[in-house]
Amino acid sequence: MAKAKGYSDPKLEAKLQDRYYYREYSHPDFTKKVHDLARTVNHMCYQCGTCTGSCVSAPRSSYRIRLFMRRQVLGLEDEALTDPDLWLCTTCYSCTDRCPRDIAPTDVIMAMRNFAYQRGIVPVNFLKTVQLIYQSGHGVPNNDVNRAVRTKIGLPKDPPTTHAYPEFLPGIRQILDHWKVKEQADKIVAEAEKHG
Amino acid sequence: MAAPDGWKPKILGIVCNWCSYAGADLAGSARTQYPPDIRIVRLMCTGRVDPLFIMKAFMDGADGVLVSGCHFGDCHYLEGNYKAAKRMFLLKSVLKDLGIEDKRLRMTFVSASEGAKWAKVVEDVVKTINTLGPSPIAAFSK
Amino acid sequence: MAEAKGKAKAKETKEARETKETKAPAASPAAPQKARIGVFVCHCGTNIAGSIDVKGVVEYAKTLPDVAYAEDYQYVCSTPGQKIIEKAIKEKKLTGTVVAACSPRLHEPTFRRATAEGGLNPFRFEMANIREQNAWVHMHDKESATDKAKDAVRIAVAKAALLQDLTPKSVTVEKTALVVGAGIAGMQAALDLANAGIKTYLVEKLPTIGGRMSQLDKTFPTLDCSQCILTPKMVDVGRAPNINLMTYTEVDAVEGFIGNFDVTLRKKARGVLSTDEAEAKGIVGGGCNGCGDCEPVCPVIKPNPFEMGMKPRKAIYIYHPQVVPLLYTVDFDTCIKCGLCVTACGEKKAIDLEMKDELVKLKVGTVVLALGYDIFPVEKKREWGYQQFENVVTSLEFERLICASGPTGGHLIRPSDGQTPKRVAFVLCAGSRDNTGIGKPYCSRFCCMYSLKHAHQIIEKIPGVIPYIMYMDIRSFGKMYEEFYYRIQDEGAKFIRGRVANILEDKATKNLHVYAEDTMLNRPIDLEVDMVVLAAAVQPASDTDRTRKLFGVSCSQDGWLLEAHPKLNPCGTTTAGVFVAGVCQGPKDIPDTVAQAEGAASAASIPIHIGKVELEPYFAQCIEEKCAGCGMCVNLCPYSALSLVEKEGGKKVMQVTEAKCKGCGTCGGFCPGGAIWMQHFATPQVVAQIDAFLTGGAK
Amino acid sequence: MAEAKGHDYALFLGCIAPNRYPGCEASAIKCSRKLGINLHDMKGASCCPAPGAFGSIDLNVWYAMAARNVVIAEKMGMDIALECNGCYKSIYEVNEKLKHHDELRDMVNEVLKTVPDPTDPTKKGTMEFKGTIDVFHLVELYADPKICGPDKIRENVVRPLTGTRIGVHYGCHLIKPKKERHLGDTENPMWIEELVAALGAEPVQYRKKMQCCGAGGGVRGYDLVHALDITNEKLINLHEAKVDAVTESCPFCQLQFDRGQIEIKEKFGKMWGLPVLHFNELLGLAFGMSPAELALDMHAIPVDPFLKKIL
Repeated sequence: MAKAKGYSDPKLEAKLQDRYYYREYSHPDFTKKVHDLARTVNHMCYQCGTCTGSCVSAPRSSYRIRLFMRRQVLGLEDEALTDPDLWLCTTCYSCTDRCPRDIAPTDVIMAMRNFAYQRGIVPVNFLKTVQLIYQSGHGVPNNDVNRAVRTKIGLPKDPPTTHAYPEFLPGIRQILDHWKVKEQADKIVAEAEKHG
Repeated sequence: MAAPDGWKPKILGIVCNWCSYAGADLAGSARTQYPPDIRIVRLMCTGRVDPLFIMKAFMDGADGVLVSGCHFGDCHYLEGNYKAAKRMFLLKSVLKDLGIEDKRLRMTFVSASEGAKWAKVVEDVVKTINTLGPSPIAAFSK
Repeated sequence: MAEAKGKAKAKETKEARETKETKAPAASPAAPQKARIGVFVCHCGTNIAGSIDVKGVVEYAKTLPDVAYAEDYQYVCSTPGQKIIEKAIKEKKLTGTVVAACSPRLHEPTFRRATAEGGLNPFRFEMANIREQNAWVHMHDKESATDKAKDAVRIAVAKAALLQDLTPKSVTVEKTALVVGAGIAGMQAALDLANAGIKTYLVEKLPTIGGRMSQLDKTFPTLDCSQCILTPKMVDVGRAPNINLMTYTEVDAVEGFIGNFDVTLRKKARGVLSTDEAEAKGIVGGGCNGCGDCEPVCPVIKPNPFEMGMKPRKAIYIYHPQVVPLLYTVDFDTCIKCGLCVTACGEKKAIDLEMKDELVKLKVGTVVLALGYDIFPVEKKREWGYQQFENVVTSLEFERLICASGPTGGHLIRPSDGQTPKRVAFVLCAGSRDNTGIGKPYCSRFCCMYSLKHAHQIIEKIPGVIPYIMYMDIRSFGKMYEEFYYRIQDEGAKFIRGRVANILEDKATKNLHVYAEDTMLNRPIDLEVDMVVLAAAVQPASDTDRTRKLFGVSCSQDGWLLEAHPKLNPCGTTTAGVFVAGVCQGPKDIPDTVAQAEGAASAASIPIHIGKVELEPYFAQCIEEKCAGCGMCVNLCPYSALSLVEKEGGKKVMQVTEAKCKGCGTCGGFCPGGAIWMQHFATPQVVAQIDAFLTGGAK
Repeated sequence: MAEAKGHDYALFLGCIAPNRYPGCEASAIKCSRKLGINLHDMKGASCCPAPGAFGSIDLNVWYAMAARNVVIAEKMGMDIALECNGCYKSIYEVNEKLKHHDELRDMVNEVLKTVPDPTDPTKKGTMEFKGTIDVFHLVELYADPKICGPDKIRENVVRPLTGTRIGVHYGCHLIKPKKERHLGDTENPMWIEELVAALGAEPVQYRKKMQCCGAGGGVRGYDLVHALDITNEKLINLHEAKVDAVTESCPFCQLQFDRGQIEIKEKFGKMWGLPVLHFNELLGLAFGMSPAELALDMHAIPVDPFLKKIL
């Protein structure tokens, strides 16, 4: 593992930090975990770059899907899950469509996001959606302006969904609670707001 | 019928020399592991398979029989596999009449280049027989 | 009732055994009273001993009925190993031998020889496969593997005890060979056979020989002009007295076996008579001399497939000036039979617009298949825009565009506007190394090198041009290939390590935007170029499947012809006397193709030079006293080797023509009366194996 | 399957159509009826749920919630029709996955047991995914000659969109990944263009037609300017092709294009002012619905320039 040099000047310690890749960084079980959740042959990547070449996020950011594929092949769990670029995939599936190894890199990203979330690493906007759905059953709920318009054009003011039939909400909450996502969401959001 | 403890299925494999036997050899060179519950008798062609061979095997207490030849159109002797397939199809109905589940007889087509497929086939057959348990005849002939 | 059937069967078996005894003398000199079998178990180093308790198997074998001797040895196939067998046969008075080792497909011949050396008939030997089908596939379960090995030995012993003496049938070999396909592989094979003094028929489905190589401009890594090194060979083929060249001809049917293949060829209606054919028809001094007077007058214009459709041809045409034979061809699918060509041809009377296909029958001793390849239809990979964007071409189209004798006289131009491209992207692995089910999973093997060559060609011809080679790996594995890579890099080709994701066209300029990732730079790239060349994957030629089935040759999953052994018998096939050469066996470049062609030719010449081959004597025999003369078997036989004959007393019985019988046993598997004795796979022998497995076990 | 049941479908609304662009919902119901496609309410349906958000945090929840919506339609005995690509990914994909993977199906049904019955919320234990229905996007049904087809649309046009140039944005989750969809080519599909042409408008090809709108995968919420930069590139290419409007089959893409242009103005100081219309809104106009009936005033970018050309 990376060796601390114990220099007195922390700046130098940082500048000259040990950048070797050590075998111990790899966790083969991570590759397996990804495989089980993503349901794709994620370990078969041969790093051709077709994914990044197809990626709409790559040209405007440091996000490299190929790099994430490499990390999960090597089992570099920490490196993959803590990289904020993980959240820049728009899930457009162009890489999945073109991957010559018939891998679904998009689903690999989604799986890795799941694991990051389990560690409490997740942008709050994802959790806001969870909270909204827990309250109303809708990720984008109705509002009064819209209700007015709906009635004007002859639609019921609320759609015949959980909006018009809130008695179905408990069922939805059951599902969310079964995997404790609301709980986790509230916790992380509170944390985030605490630290501003 | 559930399999008794320690019971190992006795499965006879009759394969043709040109495709399936070669395929089984290929599985070997590739070290593809599969269950050891099958014993192979090699013939030149599945066309040689006399239905009585298979009846004999079941009378002797075989739990399953696998007949495997070339893919249609690939038979080294033009059409032996077609004829075998027809016979196996008819034989299955006879087996049913005798109270032997026809799943115990299986015909497959494995080419000389399909080592992995051979392993898969044996796995499937062993799985099927394990779920069916010992052959009724075996029990009856004891 | 089940049991009844069982009994009936058992009885039948017993009878059959007796029949065998009564029959045996016919085949064997002295049928011994009691079988004495020797069992030899091979360790194969640790290959077998590593996962099977060899000693245990030997001890077990000793307990088996009919086993007179059992022993194990490190490598039974070795000379001392074989000596052990010979010694045991003599000392223990064995009547049969069993070797438990690798696959009979590997060493059966070896041990038959050893058995013969020991003084037994070689067919008294039976093999138990405990390596490929046991030790190697049950590496982690020694107990089960050992049990399986014991069963295998028991089964083999049971058969060995009932084996008879047999004498292989020796048939004379027709002193002619057939080569199918006249690309560089077929031409080379035919030339070698012919030079070895063998009359060789060279059959080509197209109007000219030369194949793919004649479409190429230069060849890597030497940069010889392809035509320059090929045409002399083409001429040789045309002239060789021992080669009977038949172009525009396909194989229609095949019968017989090694030494005596009866092949029916379809000479497609060419509409044009050769000088010989004309003479045969009594047209003195007539026939096509390739003058070409017919072509200009023909009103029909079609794309020329030789030029990848980039140059026109007429309905009466030759592919290119160097064709062999120099003989025009009428394309009857497009000919309107206006007769103008006939008039133009005049007194030569070479053109016959009413010509019909003609079937030709040949007898040949051996066959070489050199069926070649096609380009994978790369338009199926929609993301690269082939056939959507004009300036995206395949490598074979590029060869014609850069070739001095091609449609543009060797000036590389953009199809869209005829301009000379200054920036050209070469897309490697275009459909190769692709597991999506659309492309091909394999490496097409020569794309890397010809793309390097393409880069060199444009650098040489177009000042200031930049070739961009978009690659995953550069596979420059051959002699002087890596050096060639070095040279092209030195000449200024730009190598970008990244597979092309997609290609888009700028509607205004018809330029192409190549999107990929430079994986070395870790950045996505949008590369605007004037032209894209797709190094398209290769696949078996369109009619490969039909042809291989005619000869009973198997193929691998990807459709390439299957060699007898990937390492030790790369030219042979599962059909004795049929050999493969060139790309039809798997992608390979010209040097490898020619090498394999020469290998195939020499392999095909051996039986012919020996003059006879021994056929394994697995013939069907009729047990006349059991034959009811129903004749069902007669219709079953795929080789019409069986017939009904009337014996004295008017009894009809089946009779086998051994020369025709290939020993498949389809008749034996069917005969309701058990009246057919399949030598070496006789019913009692097989039933004994089944009984041994299921009822003979110690467990 | 749709054939067998005549052309009745359970209409899955999702969130953005009913709650932001009600015109899409109104025209879907009205126009589809004209085309012989009868849409029925799915009482108690919820968010699909958002594939980006939920897929990213817990795929199991995603499976289960989508399955719950599917089961509502199963109980109605109808295939599902919907008008949002995001919903299509959740509902179509989960339906297919659960049909083919028993272990997933069992896991989901385990949870659904505890969920109230759609016909009677007081009842429990009646919710079970059986895999008895299929899921379709409305545009897919419009394009399918067995159900509707462009010709039938052409016949019903009362206000042809003649003289308008329209760029089509397919959106990602409708057709990709092509292996798991059944809608053909994903590099340059043309079937929605055929539908647009059937309305009398001129479908226009433009650079990088298949590029994503930028909103998906939670990116709009996570990194707005990143998402907008992608949208902006699309707008540049659409503008270059001189289109009068862009149409899509996904209210979420619509939100990104429509509100996105306001945000692009704020963040990048560019104003494109390109009208954005869901295909159902175009359909409504061509079938004679008034802009008011389609609540087009709900759009952030006024569609009037486009309307001028056709009214």
